[in-house]
Amino acid sequence: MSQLLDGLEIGERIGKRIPEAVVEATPQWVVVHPQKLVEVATYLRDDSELNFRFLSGVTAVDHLDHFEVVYHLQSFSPNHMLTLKTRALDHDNPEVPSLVSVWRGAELQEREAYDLMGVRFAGHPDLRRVFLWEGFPGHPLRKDWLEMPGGLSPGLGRFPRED
Amino acid sequence: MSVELGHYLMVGAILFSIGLYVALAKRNAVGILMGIELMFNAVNLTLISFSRFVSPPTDVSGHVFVVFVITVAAAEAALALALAVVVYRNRETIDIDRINLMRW
Amino acid sequence: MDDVGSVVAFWMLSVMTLGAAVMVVAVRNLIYAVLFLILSFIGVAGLYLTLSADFVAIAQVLIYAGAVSVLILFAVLLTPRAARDNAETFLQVPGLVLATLVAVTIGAIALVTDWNEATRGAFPETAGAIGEALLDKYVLPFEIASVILLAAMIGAIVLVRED
Amino acid sequence: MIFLAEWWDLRDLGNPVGKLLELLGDHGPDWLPYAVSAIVGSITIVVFLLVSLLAFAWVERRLLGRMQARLGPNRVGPWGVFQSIADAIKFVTKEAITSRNVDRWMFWAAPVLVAVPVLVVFAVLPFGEGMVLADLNVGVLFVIAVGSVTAIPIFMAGWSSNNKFSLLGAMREVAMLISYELPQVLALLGVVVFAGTMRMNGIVGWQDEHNTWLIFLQPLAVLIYLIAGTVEINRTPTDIAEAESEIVAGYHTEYSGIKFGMFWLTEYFAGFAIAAIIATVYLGGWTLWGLEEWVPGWIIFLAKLYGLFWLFIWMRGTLPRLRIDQLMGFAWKFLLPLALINIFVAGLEVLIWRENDLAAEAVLPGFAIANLVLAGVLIVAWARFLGRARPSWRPARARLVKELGAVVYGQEG
Amino acid sequence: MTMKSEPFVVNVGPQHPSTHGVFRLRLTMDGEKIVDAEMVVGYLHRSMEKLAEGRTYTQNIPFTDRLDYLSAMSNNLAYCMAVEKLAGIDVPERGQFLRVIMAEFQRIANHAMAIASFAMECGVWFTPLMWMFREREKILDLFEMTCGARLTTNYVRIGGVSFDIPPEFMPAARALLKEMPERIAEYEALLMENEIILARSRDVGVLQPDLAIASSASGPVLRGSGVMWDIRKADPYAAYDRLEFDIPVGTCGDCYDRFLVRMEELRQSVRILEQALDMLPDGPASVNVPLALRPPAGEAYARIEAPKGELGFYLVSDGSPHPHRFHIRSPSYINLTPLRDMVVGLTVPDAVITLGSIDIVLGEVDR
Repeated sequence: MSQLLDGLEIGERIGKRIPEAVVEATPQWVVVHPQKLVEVATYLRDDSELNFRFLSGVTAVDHLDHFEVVYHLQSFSPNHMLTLKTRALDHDNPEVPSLVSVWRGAELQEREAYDLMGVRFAGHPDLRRVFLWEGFPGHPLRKDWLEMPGGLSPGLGRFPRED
Repeated sequence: MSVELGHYLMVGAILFSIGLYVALAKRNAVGILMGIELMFNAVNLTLISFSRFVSPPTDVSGHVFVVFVITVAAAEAALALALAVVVYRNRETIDIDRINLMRW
Repeated sequence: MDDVGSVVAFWMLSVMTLGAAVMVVAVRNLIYAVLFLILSFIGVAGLYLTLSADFVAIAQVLIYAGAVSVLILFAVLLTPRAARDNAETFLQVPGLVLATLVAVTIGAIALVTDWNEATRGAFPETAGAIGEALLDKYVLPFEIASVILLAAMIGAIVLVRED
Repeated sequence: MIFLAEWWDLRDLGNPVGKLLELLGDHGPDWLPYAVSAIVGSITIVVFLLVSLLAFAWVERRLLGRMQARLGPNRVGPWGVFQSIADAIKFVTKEAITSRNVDRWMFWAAPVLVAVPVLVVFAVLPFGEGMVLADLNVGVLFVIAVGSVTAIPIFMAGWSSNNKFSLLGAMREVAMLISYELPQVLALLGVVVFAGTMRMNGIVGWQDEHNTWLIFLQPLAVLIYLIAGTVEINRTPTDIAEAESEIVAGYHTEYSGIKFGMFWLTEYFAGFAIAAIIATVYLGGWTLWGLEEWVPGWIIFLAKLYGLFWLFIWMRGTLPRLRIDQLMGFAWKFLLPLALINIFVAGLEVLIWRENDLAAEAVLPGFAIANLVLAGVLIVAWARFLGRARPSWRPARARLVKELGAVVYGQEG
Repeated sequence: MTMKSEPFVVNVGPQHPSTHGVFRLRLTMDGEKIVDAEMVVGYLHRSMEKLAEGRTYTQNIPFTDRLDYLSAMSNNLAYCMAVEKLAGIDVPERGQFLRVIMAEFQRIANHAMAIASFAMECGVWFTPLMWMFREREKILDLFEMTCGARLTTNYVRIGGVSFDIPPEFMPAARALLKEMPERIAEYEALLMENEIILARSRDVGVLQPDLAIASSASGPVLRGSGVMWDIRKADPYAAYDRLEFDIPVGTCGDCYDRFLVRMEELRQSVRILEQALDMLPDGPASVNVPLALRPPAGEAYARIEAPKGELGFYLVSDGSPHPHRFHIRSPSYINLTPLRDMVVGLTVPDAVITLGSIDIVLGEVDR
């Protein structure tokens, strides 16, 4: 049975290794500071006891005033999970560091989050839109994106074409 | 109206000179090769018509010659095209005007 | 060579052969030129047939139309699109003059000379006779030809080999 | 038996034509019989091909349906027999699209030219005794030469379409045709060595005279020719020139309507042609050990032809497609050496036979057994020699694990 | 070739016979060799995650059918598990077993399709496809019998399943399971020992286990690389902890291994199903859940081993009847991450086979 690790305990361990990294820790998750994110992720991956080699999922959540990027981590041996979060406080121009250098699996998922949520992942090797085409107005999964701006309606003819 | 040896020889002569012109005047190395092939064909045609009209029917020397010519032409074509590829690889052109490796 | 069929066949095939050869000179696109060259080869094969040289005619189709021309097509495709024109060099006019002179000379010789037309009988079956001649009277040239083919093959492979 | 060889004797369809020609020769100008025989022969061949096509377009789909646990066409007419007619009407009436950037002349010429070589092949194939349009004395060579010309219209189609997939398909097809011509020639050469003639009728006559089929004397050559022939007709497992999962439809990607129909029917015609060549050269053509006295020879021939075509359908329903480099490697590394060995052995055998003036009845069965054994040994040995042995550490099935062990992954097992 | 050739861009897709939908692969070629590959998706993007934020939790179940439209049951199951985790709902035992039964039938149907289309990519002319459709059809009949729909089932509901199985389900399911081993043996005879398939798919599209883990591959793609990982074992959901089965893993991580793993999973699914049908307890199949469910504020991530890999739903609730955030971790999409590394250096035919061996469904890639 996969064990969900206690966020408080992990937060403490992270805090010991990388000071000032943990912003908040609850039993369900650990929130780390964006600046320390890559460092924390590398630690979580390489620590022989934690051994989070598998990044299960990356997604972003719009909390109206800030964005939260959620990482679901999985270790194969020992079998446990962890929910890691980081917060981008600037709602208009959210930016967090990319974790592609730590887990290749973040590549497409970060692109998706950028495309739909508009969270910029600094250091991503190929941060482009993936589902929507270049030139699409806005990022539709944001809570403030209610309809196509400027009286546009869906349909390719109204939009700048790809290349 | 009948077809004589002279008719075939004339066709051969015209074909040969077309081939000669192509070989002389074309800019593309592959084009020159095509001219040479045309000339081969003209010669073969002449050989066969001599064999038909001049030599006795039991003698197939003309045909044998043509078989040899075709053989050599095939070998020549393969080599020439290999050369064209090599030249293109080294000089990035097969334009005869610009292949001036051996100029002094 | 008096019957109607032979005469009609000769004129049609001659026109086809020479017309295609002229088109090889005239067309601008090298691929078209190769295709007209093939047509010319087939016309020559037809002329061989009117001369009752069936084996040579088939060999012509097999080797020239089937193999050499395809080789040329491949060579054309191996060159870039820009090099696929069929233009002439500065030798255009001298070449034309020389070719005309050659045609006139050969034609004149062909018409003036008394060719001592001995026989006009058709060969009953050339394939067997050619085979016997190749392995009897012409066995040395035959072997030399095969050596030439081998040498050409090895040479071509060595030339285009990448290393 | 007074009615034999009369014009109503259908055992040889040449009889009525012969009578007609005789009649014309008596009363008309001397070129008329030639012209009429050419026209009658061509029309007969084309009609035969079209009827076979219509029949086999349906038969193939029914057979494939049976192999694939489904029904196949069953709506148009009883058991769907009119399906091919409906398809033909559809081909003709559909729009023949010519896209803007194609090379117009070549694009239109290719589908017309592509059918010519396969039609011409049938001119030298005897459908029955004397039922052959042009009994060339270099028939075998003719068949190969004409087959090699097929590459040109296909190249034209692929190049003129101005489509990358088309060009890739055309290049593949041309490379394939060139490579497989050599094993084809060498396989047919073994037959020529035995029969001592390149005339198709002569080969059939030789088999009839010696009461044997060349398939028994040349088992390896039959196999090589069959494989090389499959390549020529562009059906699975060798349809890499139009491999739909890789290059959409190869050289006929851009074709539609009747132009596509031409390529499609050429594929069938080529299949019939290869089957007819095998039937003539290796399976005794229109002879069946004396049965041709009673059954019309052309029926025997067609039975063999259709039986071989059924083999093609079967292969299509079973085998996956090879990759281009594998297919080329197969021609050069496998078929060509074996064909060379085969022709060497055939020459040796004929030499032994002729030089010692042995009786055919005594020699041929021995040759047949020897060649069969040789073919088996050669194929197995050469395949062993070429084929990389299957890695022994690699299990044939997936490994099964009960629990997620401590060792998470690894290739140690 | 040392020849300076122009780089040649081949667009496989968006409309191409082997992309299973509208998927575009831009291949930059040097001759026949692929030097770069870029995938372009989004042609089927329906913005499901945004749509779901405007509907209630129950109304969202039909959306999940349209994700991986070849395994709707699994998608329903994953979503309902996430909602149950969020709202703290317990599913009765019979419901758990019915979920396992349906999910495993769905796995067989999906793998039949995956193997068949992989074989199609290898160039088999429809025969395996039609053979496997025969069994898939029977499974779809079972679904129809149970819930009236064949593809978009909408069967698993929050708190259980929508209907209990009808009386004729059991004999039909048992008859199917009885003939399945024989059928699987047929497929294996047709495909596994086929020299051409071996030649085409061995050592093609190799995915090293390290890369597979690092790039978040899951399902048969991960297991084909030799990683022993299966969520049914690692994090048992529904009734899997009471059922006995093995996990097939590959050795080399090439296309053939992925194919073998799927083939073996067919057998394992049959094994699971036989046990589950035997063990199916009596009792209610579901609990009553209010139509406008209001889970407490919080978040939940639930995942299952869907036929294509790890299918997860990440739900954030703010206490309203609509999810605040509805995220789908779709295996088809994430399994495409290592695609570029797998196809560079191959030729187009090999790339097509590699893509076929990953087994994507565009409805799930684009969502």
